[in-house]
Amino acid sequence: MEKLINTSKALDLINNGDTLLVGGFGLSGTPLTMLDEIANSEKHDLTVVSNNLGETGKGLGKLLLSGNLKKAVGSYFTTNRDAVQAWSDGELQIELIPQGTLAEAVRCGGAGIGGFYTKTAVGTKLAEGKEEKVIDGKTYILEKAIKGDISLIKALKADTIGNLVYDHTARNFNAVMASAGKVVIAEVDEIVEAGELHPLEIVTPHAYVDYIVLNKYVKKGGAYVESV
Amino acid sequence: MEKLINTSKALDLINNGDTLLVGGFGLSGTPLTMLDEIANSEKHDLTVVSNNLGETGKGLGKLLLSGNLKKAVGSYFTTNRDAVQAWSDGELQIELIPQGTLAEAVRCGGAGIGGFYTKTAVGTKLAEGKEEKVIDGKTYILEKAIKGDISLIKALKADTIGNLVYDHTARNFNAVMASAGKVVIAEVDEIVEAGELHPLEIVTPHAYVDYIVLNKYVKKGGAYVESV
Amino acid sequence: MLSQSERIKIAKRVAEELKEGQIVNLGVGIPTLIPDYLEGKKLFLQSENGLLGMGPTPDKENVNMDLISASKKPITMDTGASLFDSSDSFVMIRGGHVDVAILGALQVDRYGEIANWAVPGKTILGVGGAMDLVAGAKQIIIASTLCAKDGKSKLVEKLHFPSSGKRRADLLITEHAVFKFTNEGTELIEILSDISIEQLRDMIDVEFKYNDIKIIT
Amino acid sequence: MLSQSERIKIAKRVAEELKEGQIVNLGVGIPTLIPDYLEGKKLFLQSENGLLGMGPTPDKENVNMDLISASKKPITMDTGASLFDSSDSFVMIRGGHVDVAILGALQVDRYGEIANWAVPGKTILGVGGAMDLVAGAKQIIIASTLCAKDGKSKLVEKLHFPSSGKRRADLLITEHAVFKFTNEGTELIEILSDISIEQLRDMIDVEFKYNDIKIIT
Repeated sequence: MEKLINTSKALDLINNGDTLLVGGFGLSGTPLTMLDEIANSEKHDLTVVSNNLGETGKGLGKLLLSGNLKKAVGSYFTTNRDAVQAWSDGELQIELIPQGTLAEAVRCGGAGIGGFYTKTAVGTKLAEGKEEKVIDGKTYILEKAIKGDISLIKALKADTIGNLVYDHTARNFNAVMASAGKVVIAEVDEIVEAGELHPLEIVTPHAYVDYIVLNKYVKKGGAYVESV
Repeated sequence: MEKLINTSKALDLINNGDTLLVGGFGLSGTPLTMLDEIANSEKHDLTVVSNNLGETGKGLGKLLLSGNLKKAVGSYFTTNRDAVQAWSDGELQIELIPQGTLAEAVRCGGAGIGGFYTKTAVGTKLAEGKEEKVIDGKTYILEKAIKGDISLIKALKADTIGNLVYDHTARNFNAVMASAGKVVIAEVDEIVEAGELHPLEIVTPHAYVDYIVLNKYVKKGGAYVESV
Repeated sequence: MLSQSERIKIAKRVAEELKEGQIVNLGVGIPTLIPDYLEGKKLFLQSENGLLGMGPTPDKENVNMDLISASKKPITMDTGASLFDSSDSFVMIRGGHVDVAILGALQVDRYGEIANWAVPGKTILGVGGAMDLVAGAKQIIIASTLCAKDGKSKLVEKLHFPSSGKRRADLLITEHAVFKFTNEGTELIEILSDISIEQLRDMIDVEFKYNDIKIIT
Repeated sequence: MLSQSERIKIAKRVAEELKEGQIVNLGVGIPTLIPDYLEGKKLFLQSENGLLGMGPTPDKENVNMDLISASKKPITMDTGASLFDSSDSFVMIRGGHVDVAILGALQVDRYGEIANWAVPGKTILGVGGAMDLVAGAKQIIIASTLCAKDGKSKLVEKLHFPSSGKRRADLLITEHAVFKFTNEGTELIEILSDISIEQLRDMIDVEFKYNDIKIIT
C-alpha cells in the first residue's frame, strides 16, 4: 500500500520551524507514536496547533520537555503545568484561542476560506487587535484561517486508500486537522482493505490523507498506555 | 412522539414572506410532500434558498407555478425553464451564488458566524459589490451568512427523538439547511425507535430538528414518483 | 470551601430550571452533579469534544479513554447519542442549538456579564469552550458559590477579571440565593439558606432589586 | 458540432494527462467520456453533490435517484467511496483537495482565465460549482472544441464573456491542438489533427508561442 510508511520516514517529512497541526483532545485521539518519534529527534522550533499540549510528559507534553517547541496555539494549556511554566519562563510562546474558534479556523484553512467573523470572544481580551464588524446588527470579530505544514492525526482505522474512521470522541480535532496541512500523516491502529469501511461510516475521505503510519501503542484498560 | 406532526400543521408554521431553506440537489433529497402542501396553499411572497428550483412542475418548480414565490437564492436555475422565464418576465427575483459559497453561507448561518472570506468568485460578476480583502497575500471576497425562518429538509429516516440519516447523495444541502432555520421540519420516509440508528451513522443530530413529517411519496424505479 | 450538601443544594436548584428534552452543556465542578437530581426529567447532555447524549460514568471494565467528556473523564453514550467532530460541535454550541449552558464563574457583573476564564496576575492559560458557550447557548445559568475562596463577592458592580464575552447570563444560582439578570440589573428572586436580605446586601458588592422573593430553607 | 470521434479524441487526450490515484472532478459534456479511456489507470471521481468515488452508470434495475452525479444522472459507488454533505464537498473542492478539474469553457483568454458560466445578453442563470472548481482545484484542464458553434475562436485575447475567476487553467485540450498557459501567455504544445500551424493562427484570436510541438495525427 503506497500511503503506508514507517514512522522514521514520516519524521523526515517534518522540517525545523514547521507548523504542525495535531489532533486530539486531552490525550484522546492523539498521534502518540509520531509524537514519540519527534520527541526523540532533533527537530526544533516547531509550532504546534492543537487544542492542548497533552499532559506532563505525555503526548505533546513530551515535545515540550525535549525542547522541540517554539510556540503552541491552542485553547487549553492549564492541564499541563509544564506548558504554563515554560510560558512563564519565556521558553514557549503561547497563543490562546477559544476552542470553537480554533476548530473553525483550522477548518477554514483547509477549505479555501481566508477568515470568518465569529460572535465568540467579542469584547474580551482574546479579541484585542482583531477587526470588529457589525453584520446585520450583530457584532463579530475576524478570525484568520489556520494552516499547517504537517498534520499529525490519529484515527482508529484506515483502509488501504486512506479513508479514516475514529473511535467515538477521539474524532475531536482530527477531522479538521486532516484538512489543513500541506502533508497529512494519519496514525492508525489498524489498516483494512478498501471497501471494508462503509461509505456512510467514513469520516475523513482519503483525499485528505497523504501518509499512514501504524500506532505502536496498545490499549489497556481503555487507554493507550504503553508502546510495543 | 412529540416531534411528529402532520403536514397541515407543519404548513401552519410557515408565514407569508418567510425565507425557506430547502434541501435537495435537483430533485434528490427534496421534501416533496411539504412542497406539495405549500403549492396547494395560499402562502405567498416566500423567499426560497435552495441549490436550484427543482424541475418544471416538480419539487420547488411547483411553487413557482402556483405563485408562492417572490425570490429564489441558489446556484443553478438553468434546468428549470420556468424559473428563467419568470425571472425574465420580472415575476421572480433571483440571486445567483456559487454552489460552494451557498453551502458555506448557510452553514455559517447555523454556526453563529456572520460571514466568511472565500476565494471563490473573486474578480467575477458575482463578486460585484462584495467586500474584497487580502489575507496573507491572497484575495478573498466577503460572503454573509444566510439564515432562514423555516428549514424544509428531506431525510431517509428519523429516530423518535429526531436524529436523521440520509440516502446516499440525497444528503447534499439537507445537513446544512437543517442548521440555519429558526424552525426545522424534516420530511422522512420512516421513523425508527431512538437507539436504532448507530451514533456513528447519525448525520444530523436531533438538536437541529424541531418537527418531523412523513413523506407521502413512494419510490418506484429509484425515484419518488407518486404521492399516495 | 463549600460543603458537599451545599454543592448538592445548588445542583438541585439548577436541575429545577431544566426542562424535559432540553439540550444542556454542563461545565466542570458543581454542574457535573446535576444529572443525579433530575427526578426523572430526560435531558440530552452535550459535550464539546463531540458528543450529544452523554450517559453516566462506565464501570471500570468498560472505560474507553476515547469516549470521554470535555472534562476528560470516561463516559458512556445515552440512547440516541450522536458523535461529531470539534468544528461541528461548535456549530452546535455557537450557532444556538444548545438550550442551556451551566457554567461556573469567577465573577458576574450586575447585568450578568461573566468572567470565568482568567485571573489577572495569575497564569491561567486556558479558555477552552467557555467563550463559545457564553456566546452561543440559548440560556446561561451560572452555578457557583456566592463568594470566592478569599471571601470576596463574585457578584460585582464591574468585572475586575477578564470578561468571557458581552453576552450575559440569565440566572446565578448560589448556596444562599438565586439572582436573575435583566437590562435593569440584578434581581434577587429566591433565598435558599437562612441568610437575611440584609446579610446578603452586606455580602455582595452589587445593588439588587427584589419583588416576590421565594424563601426556601 | 463535433463528431463523436472528435469528442472521444479530446477525452482520450485528457485521459493521458491524468495520473493513477488522482482525485478528479469531471464537468458535463466531453469530460464524462473520460472514464472509458483510462486504460487501466485508477482515478477517484469527485462529485460536488457529495461523493468521492463515483462508479459507472447502474443497470436500470439498480437506479436510485438519490445516488446521482452532479449532472443528476444515476451512478454507482466505487470501492472505497465516501459520502458527505455539500458544505464538506466544497471544503474538498475549494480547499485544494481535488487534484484535477476538467471543465468545459465558453472562452479562455491568453493566460488561461476561463469564462464558463454565462453569455452576455442570454439568460443563463446558473453557475453551479464552476467557480468553486476554478478557484480550488490543484490543476485545471479545459476540454473543449476550439471554436464555438458560431465558428468563433474560444481562445481569445480578452474575455468577452463573464469570467469564472482569476485563477487560470493549466491546459486547453481541443480537437485540433493542446495549449498550455503560463505567465507569458498561450503556448501550443501539441497538434492533434491534420491542421497546420498557419491554419491554427488563422482560426484563433490569440498569439501563441511554440517550441517543441508534438504532432499526433
